[in-house]
Amino acid sequence: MSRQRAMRDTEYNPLVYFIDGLVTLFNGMVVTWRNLWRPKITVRYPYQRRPVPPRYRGLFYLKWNEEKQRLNCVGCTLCAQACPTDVISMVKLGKGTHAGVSEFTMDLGRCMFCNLCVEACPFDAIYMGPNYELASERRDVSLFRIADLAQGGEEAVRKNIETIERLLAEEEKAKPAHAAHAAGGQSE
Amino acid sequence: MNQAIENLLQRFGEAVHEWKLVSPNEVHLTVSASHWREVAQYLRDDPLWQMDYPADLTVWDTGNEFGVYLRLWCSVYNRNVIVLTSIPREEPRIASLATLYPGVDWHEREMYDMYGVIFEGHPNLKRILLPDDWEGFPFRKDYVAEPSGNPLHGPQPVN
Amino acid sequence: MIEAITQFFTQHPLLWAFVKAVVLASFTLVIPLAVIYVERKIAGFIQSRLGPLHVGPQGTFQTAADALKLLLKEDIVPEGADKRFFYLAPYIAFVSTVLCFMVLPFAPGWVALEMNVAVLFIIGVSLFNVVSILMAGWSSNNKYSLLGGLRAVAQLLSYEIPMVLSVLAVVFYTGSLSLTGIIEYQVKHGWNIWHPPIMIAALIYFICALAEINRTPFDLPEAESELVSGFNTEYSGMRFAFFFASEFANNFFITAFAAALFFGGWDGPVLPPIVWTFLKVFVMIFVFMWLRWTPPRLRIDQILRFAWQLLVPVSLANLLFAIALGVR
Amino acid sequence: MVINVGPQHPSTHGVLRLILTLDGEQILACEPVIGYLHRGLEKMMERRPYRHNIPFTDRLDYLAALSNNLAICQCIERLGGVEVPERAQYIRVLLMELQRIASHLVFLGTFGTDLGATTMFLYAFREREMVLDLLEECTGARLTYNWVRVGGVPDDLPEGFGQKVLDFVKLFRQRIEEYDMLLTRNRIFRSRTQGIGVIPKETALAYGCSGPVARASGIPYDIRKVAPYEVYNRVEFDVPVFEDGDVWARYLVRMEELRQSLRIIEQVLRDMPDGPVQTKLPKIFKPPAGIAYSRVESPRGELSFMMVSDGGANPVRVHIRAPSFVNLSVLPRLLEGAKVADLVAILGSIDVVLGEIDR
Repeated sequence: MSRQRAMRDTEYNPLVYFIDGLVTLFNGMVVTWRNLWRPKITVRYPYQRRPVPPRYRGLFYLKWNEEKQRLNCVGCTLCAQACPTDVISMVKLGKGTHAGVSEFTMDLGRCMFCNLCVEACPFDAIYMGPNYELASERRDVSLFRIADLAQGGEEAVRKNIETIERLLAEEEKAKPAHAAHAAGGQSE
Repeated sequence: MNQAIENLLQRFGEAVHEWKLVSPNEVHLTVSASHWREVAQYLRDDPLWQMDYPADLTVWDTGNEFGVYLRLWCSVYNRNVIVLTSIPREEPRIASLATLYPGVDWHEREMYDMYGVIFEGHPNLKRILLPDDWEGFPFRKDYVAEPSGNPLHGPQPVN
Repeated sequence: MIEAITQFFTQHPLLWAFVKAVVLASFTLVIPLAVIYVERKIAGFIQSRLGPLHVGPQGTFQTAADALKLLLKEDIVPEGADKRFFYLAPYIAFVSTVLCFMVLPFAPGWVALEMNVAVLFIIGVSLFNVVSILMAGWSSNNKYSLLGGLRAVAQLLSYEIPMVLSVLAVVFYTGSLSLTGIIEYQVKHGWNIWHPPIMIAALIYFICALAEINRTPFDLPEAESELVSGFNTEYSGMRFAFFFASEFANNFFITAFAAALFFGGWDGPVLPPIVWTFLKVFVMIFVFMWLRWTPPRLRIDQILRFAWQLLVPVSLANLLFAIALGVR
Repeated sequence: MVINVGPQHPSTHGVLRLILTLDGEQILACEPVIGYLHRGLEKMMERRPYRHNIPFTDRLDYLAALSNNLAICQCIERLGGVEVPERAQYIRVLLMELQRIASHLVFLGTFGTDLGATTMFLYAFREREMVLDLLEECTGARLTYNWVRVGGVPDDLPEGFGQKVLDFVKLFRQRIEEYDMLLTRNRIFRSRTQGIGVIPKETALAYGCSGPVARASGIPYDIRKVAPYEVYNRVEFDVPVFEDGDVWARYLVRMEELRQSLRIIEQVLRDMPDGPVQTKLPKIFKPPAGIAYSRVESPRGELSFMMVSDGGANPVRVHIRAPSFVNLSVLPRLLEGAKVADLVAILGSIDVVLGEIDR
């Protein structure tokens, strides 16, 4: 731990202070002169944009899985539970191995962009994207629905529901006996 | 340190309910609320303690009683002391330390503001964060946090 | 044609005076546009920014657009303001600046009013500025304005004295109270700035000029971080524009005055005289701006102490020195 | 004359209101009025599971959000007895020091503007942008980082981050020289700050001042040395302590801390081991009943969280000991007899952030 006395000045003397003032002022002007010729750092925002780093946390998106032709989200609500401000709500579609979501809303007015939902997701389904231009003058547009969030938009949502319904139907067909047994078991 | 604790126990006897040496330079003491100020003064003035730095003071509500927490630091020996006590919820009164340690002045005002704990002998005990006409003490566990209970409630925001 | 116009105006001297007044007043209104634009650009460049960029090429029309906006703005008069003084103050500031320009020679013969006591006239008239600031500060009925106004008066009056003394040094040295006379003396004997007593006078004048036009490190009357905006806090719209314009026109004038006193006015080789005047003025304005964006601001007691303890005695001694050398 | 400075005023640095009683330019009395930004964060935290509270702390001291994240995480870690992997500790220290530089640069810039050196503001913010770019690349946000978790940090450093930080350190060393030339050595700046707003050592102790304010008054109170957390006991650095206690000393302490932070950053990058960055924790985290506190040296001073747990999923009480809150309480004493122009210098040198004062 260094213990020192601050650089102190001598007793006030108008002339000494004046000359010192001129010298140090000149030093400062050298600095500003140097900066006058340095490249400018202004980013003219609406015309120019900074590159967004890959980890940037903007509006989040639901990841589209091209291979399986569906969104990765299975509607487990872990993200909604991890959220400190109750931003996320969803409607689950189907159940079991082929579950998905039919609706997924995010209330941007409450979101803190804290990334806790992304960390909570075990299915690699949501990510925070590079979109940061979310300001609006109205409150109702801060509610983002599944089509706004999904990668691929409306199209992806439609395909997602199709795929999941098809898979569910196939599953239904594949194990009718088991399903009937389960249904019977419930009724008894 | 041990000598200091022994002296303290001898001086206050029953008033110190509990003590715990957490680490070589940190002690936790639980004292009775009636000796709150005496203990603090002793800790500050005793040459073996010299707890001259008020680090923190706060109150919490367990639902049954209020706990009071005071953390002191000693600039000479680099020691920490945490002094704890509890006071009844019905009559939350405790001696103020603001004249001993000017640093806890605002902490005490804040705790009065939030919990309604009366610090007796405080030079300027009034609300600090909330407006002067606020009703109730919002950090108490039984505080009703509805907007209608808030004297400042205005029209609800519309789009 | 030109002869006819000349003859017409010689016959009607009042009309000619009117034309000159209008031209000078518009000049006083237009010059701040240029000065402010340059200031913003330089400030931007010094601070690693770009400055105005979007209105016109390289943002040249930005100040004009701002002026237009100010003219169209609602004219707000605070409640409880002393209305007469509040209305009057900006115009007094403006008129005092215009009056100063009246006697300023831009080139041989280019002077609105040839006066053989021009220096005296300028010193007298520029003091109106102090009056207007005090009026504005007092009549706004705002404590920040009042503090700013009082600071301004204390500061301007203190710095007026060494400034006048340093100007007087030039007057005694050259033996003329007329600006044209001073410049002509310099054309013959070389610029005043190279003569020892005037060098010191020029330094003092330079410092006082900074204080007179309220620039860093002497920008106390409008110290933004302390007094919000000082004496003109309550002004908006047109009146604010007039304060602003007169401030920057003053900036121009004080450098032009310095050019005439110390740097030989229009004197210079090759280029026409009028260009030389403007060149000198703009170089000095650039230095002022450069200086403005460098140091922090002083405190009021330090400023006054500096003026009374150092500048006044030194300028007095320097005046004696100049008299001794100047008498021929 | 009674004059209201704030809550909207260019140099109160937020919604702070000071009721000044003036005699000309002399200040006779000053009464700070705070609470305009009160959001009841402590109460909000009582109603949420422990780990949900981390993002809220970003909103306390918004100029040094990472320090707040670290403080609350340390507090929860102590309460639950969680171990932090070594690499995570190094990453934490690295980010804290970058954060300290960013925060001190805001101080430097705003302090310059308060005293009228507007250009300093732009220069300091230019360099701060560089730090923010670095932090953004690592954490994904520029202001509310939320990048410390209970039991570590959420992710490792990105590729090539260390080199970028070293480049910055190299550049920043030169820039500090430039600041010194522009501001520190300036005669006017020195006469504006020296001997102004003196806090004697006894006052600073009794009021519980911490951080640069305490160190400028001769109290060697730096949590990084007094009670080292994370890996601060493994890095070498000096704590600048001055005896004078005036605005000038506070300024010098911060300037010196900028240099020391650069030193720490270099050492941390050199020594950083490989390994995991997070300890696995159960999904519902219930620490045992008890009281725990954590102390962190935030750029403004001792930031301390105190938590009371009853063994449930939510804390019973979260208390935040905000350094600005305590440091601000000295202000009325400092301002007695000062000039109006000194007000901004003194207030600026205490460097308050209203977000953590009002909580």
